[in-house]
Amino acid sequence: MTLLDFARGPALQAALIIFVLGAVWRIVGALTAPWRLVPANPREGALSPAVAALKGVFVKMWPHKPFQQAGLFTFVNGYVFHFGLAIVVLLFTPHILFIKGLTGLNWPGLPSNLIYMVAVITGASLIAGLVHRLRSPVLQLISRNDDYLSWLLTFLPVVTGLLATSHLGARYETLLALHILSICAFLIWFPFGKLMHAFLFVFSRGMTGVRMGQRGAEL
Amino acid sequence: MQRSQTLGEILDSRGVSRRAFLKYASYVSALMALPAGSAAAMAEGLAAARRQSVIWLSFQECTGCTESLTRSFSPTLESLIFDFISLDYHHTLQAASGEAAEKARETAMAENKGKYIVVVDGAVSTKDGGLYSTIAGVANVDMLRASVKDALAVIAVGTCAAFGGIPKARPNPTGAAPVDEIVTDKPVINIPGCPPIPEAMAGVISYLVSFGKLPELDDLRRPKAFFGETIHDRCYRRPFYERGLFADGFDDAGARQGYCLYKVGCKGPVTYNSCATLKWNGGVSFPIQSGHGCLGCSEPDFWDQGGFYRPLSTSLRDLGPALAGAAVAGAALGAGAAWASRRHQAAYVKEQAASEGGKK
Amino acid sequence: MTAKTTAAGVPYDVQGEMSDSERRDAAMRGFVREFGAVAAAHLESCVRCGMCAEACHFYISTGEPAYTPINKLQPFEQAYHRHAGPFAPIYRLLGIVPSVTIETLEEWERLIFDACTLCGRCTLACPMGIDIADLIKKARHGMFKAGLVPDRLQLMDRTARAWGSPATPADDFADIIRDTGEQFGVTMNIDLEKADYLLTVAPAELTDHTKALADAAKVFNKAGLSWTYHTEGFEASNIGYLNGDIDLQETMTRKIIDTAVRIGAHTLVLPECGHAYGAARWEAGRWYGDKLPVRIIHMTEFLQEVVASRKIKLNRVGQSASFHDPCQLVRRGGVMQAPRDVLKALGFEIKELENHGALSWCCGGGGGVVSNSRADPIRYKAFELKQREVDAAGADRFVTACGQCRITLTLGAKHFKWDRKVENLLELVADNLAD
Amino acid sequence: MTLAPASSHPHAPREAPALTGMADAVLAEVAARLEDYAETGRAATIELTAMPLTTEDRAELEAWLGRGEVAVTIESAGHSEIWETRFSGVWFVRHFGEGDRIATESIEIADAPLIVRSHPADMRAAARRLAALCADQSTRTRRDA
Repeated sequence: MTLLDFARGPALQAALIIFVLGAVWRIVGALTAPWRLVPANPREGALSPAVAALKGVFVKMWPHKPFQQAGLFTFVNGYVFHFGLAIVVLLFTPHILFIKGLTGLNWPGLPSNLIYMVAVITGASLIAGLVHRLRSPVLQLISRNDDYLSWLLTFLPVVTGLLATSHLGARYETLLALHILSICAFLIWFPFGKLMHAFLFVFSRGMTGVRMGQRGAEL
Repeated sequence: MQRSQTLGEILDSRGVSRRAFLKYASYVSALMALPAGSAAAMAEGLAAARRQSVIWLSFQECTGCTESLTRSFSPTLESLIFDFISLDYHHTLQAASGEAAEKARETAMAENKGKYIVVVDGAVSTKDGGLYSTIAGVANVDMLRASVKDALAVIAVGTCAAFGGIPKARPNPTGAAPVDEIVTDKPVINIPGCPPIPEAMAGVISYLVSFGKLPELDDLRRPKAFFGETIHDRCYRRPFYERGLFADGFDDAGARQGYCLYKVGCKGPVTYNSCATLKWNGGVSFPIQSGHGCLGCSEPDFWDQGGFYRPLSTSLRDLGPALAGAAVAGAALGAGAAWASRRHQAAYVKEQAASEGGKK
Repeated sequence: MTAKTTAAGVPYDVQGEMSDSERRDAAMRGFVREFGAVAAAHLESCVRCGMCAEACHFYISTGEPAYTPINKLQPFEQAYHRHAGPFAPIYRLLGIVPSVTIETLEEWERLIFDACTLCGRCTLACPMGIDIADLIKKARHGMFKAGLVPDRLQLMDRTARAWGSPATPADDFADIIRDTGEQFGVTMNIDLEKADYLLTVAPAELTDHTKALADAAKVFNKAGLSWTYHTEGFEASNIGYLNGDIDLQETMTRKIIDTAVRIGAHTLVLPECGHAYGAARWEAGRWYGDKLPVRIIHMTEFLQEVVASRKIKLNRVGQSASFHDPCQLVRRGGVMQAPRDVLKALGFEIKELENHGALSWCCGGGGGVVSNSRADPIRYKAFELKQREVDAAGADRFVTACGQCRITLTLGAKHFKWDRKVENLLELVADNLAD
Repeated sequence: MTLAPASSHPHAPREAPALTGMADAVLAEVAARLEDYAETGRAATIELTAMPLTTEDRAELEAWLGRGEVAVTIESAGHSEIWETRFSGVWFVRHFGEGDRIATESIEIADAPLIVRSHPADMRAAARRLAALCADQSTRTRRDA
């Protein structure tokens, strides 16, 4: 069995199983606790919980004015690499085929050269994020191993993907195998670290949305 | 033609000039991308060489490799290779049969001890002493061991000989093995492909004959001259890949436009071979040009890659049920963990109340 | 009660006789009680982006990374992962997440009590929508159980438990009300058997700011409403809400709501106090469920009502004013428009502070911090943020609607010899009632 | 090996790239090699077979080099066409393989392409053959006489 066969076969299978199992475990495990320790006594005319939750999810997409200056880098850079990752993951044809293979869903992709460009920007943005984390006293204090590991496991697929597409450093199939293995590592770690915010942010934002919504307060 | 004569002398006696050598040598050196100027050296080498004794062993195979080599040459430049070698044993091509044939092999081995080349097509059955494939009552694996004993080098032509190929495909009932698993004490050159490109076979043999050494090989023992680049690297459809233009099926608009076949399972990006440049059938076409994706036939285990039409970037396995199972198991574990945590929490809080009660 | 310092020199107070392990276990149990789906969703979602630091007045004014809001939750978070998270059984089994140490809890006492006013500005800054302020309040419950609370807050707790108010024994309440009525020449209602409105008070009104009692009465009388103060339920400030004493919080909440129900009041009016609003309006549901037995409104909302319904008429002052938004009333309470409506009714031109409304800077003294003298230095640092904005706005008057904010700001002004007077909305209304 | 343009096939891309600029690069190399040869007498061969030249590139290169005074055909192991370009010392050498397809194609910078020259071994063999012929001829003449 070649490295690529291993990556595409057992490694990917195991990683996806761990990913799904872990992610469902964590969501179910976290959210099947009592939902309301403090019952609602909503203000008259307050938003309905559903609307308030939705509002919470969307309002949190951009910082309030007083935080815009200090948080500019965090937000803009965050957007750059999140959108970059989304574009690379969701609009590169080989990736679409991968998703199609799993889910049956299909949509058109973007030209590869454009994807390479976005991936380079994404990688640069991730590096900038790491440098920021390493230099900020606040982030130094609150960062944990999880933060660095999650960063690494997000960064590696971007780098190995770029190397594979540009055939740099080794034979293509080796690079492709490494790329897939790096994604396996990403998927395996995903449910256990902060990468889960990709799913959990909805609940967190939504719950604060409901809490503040019933009070008629801003989010 | 006597074996003591050099190839040059043989041509002399036929009144053919050295120009034929030079022309052939420039052909081979162009094929193998040898440095400019090596054609002359190769021509001199060929002229000075004796006819190369070749013993061709066919094991678990389909004869496609032999077909590929013999059918593709008409009596012009390329067919000169047959003048340079003495095919002393090839049970498909030789006139002799039965004991006479086996005798010819033994004679050639004895006469050219340490100088002959063994070419193998087909995988070697190793299970149960190799009894699933025999010639003249001798198991392939035994014949191979005996034949290579005094050989100069072994050339495994075709994917079966090089990597086990289709006989070795799951579940590999005959214990088929590639040649280089059996032959470990002689140089082995792999020229995979199903079938291999004839020019690659001719090129390697010519190189061996004229320079008396092995061409540069990659880590799978394939000559880099023919297996140094992927089909994808040299594919004329590559620009479509870069631009994100793909055929989604074999009969859609994209297919008619000649778009990249990645989405319909082309293995070009991970297949090292020269099909895109040398092409087939006298340079007429190659699979991608004919509208079908590369199968990756010259790569190890190409038969077990999850399907020819499964795109390269997808998982090799169908994961639907496994992932559904994982989701259910995850939900169960999550609920279980939550239940355990709630119990744990409740016990904790109760303890607290008890200890407080105790203090009061 | 004993003041100590950690090995790193961080001061902390301990109460009660407990061994270190008992103390730690008590804290963990207190934390563990609070972990439901809401805490889980929040604690599971943090991406450690550090945005919350940029929202915190203590971090901004000192630059001290430890004041990053999410950092204040560290032991609470650790307890969550060990005892309640989705992987908790495995974490405990494999020892991946250790128990919180007593040293950590001692060190964090300062961060959870001194360095957080529960103002919730960080909640607004968090891109994941984590309600950090709420989680810190939950963490305080565990800290209280462990006897790891600043002594000053503990002292108030004991007083409130003994007297029913941290300011004065309940027995003296009726006298104070009567004396104040006489002093300011206002008709006072006390301990009426029946009334539509039960009026409650904040501690400072029983000592330094008794005029507020009279002011409230004056407005109610003018509006011609049926109202009363009541000895059995008068104290709306809820020290249990601030120091994490959930039992006391319940007692204090029940006293005023049950009294309102008993006298048949349809509305319970809270005094000009921020956390009174948070405790009674938004957390009474802990004990009363989804539907509260009585309408609970803040004095500011009441003033808006009587102004809007023209039950009272106001003279127009005709000056400019800046309003300091009390966090629990505005950011955490949703009462942003009411004070501004009342100020407009008084004819003020409102000059907003740079950060106002839901994004206002905290006065620096909420969440019990103003009562906790250990926090004075950082409280003054935070005050400077407010001071700068008030000066920049350049209004004639500086108004707020929370007694606690008013005390904090007045203390700050005194400390920095700042010549601004902090006024209360109720007082402005009472002083400008038209005939 | 073929040089048949990919666009001749129905599945070939419709928008085949035309001039890639490769011809310019080859021409520049030819010029440099020729200059070198003129000064030092070092012959050179530029192998075109494996170069990614398009049909248009080849046509352009051929047109630039043009045809000079000498043209040679060789019939040995298939057909070969060789001509000197309009630049003296620059030779176009084209060998055909099976079915008239171009097997190899190169530009040689030399006074004459290697393949045109007679090989010493060939000449020795030819001398032997010729001597034999002479002997044979004289025998026949004597017998006739």
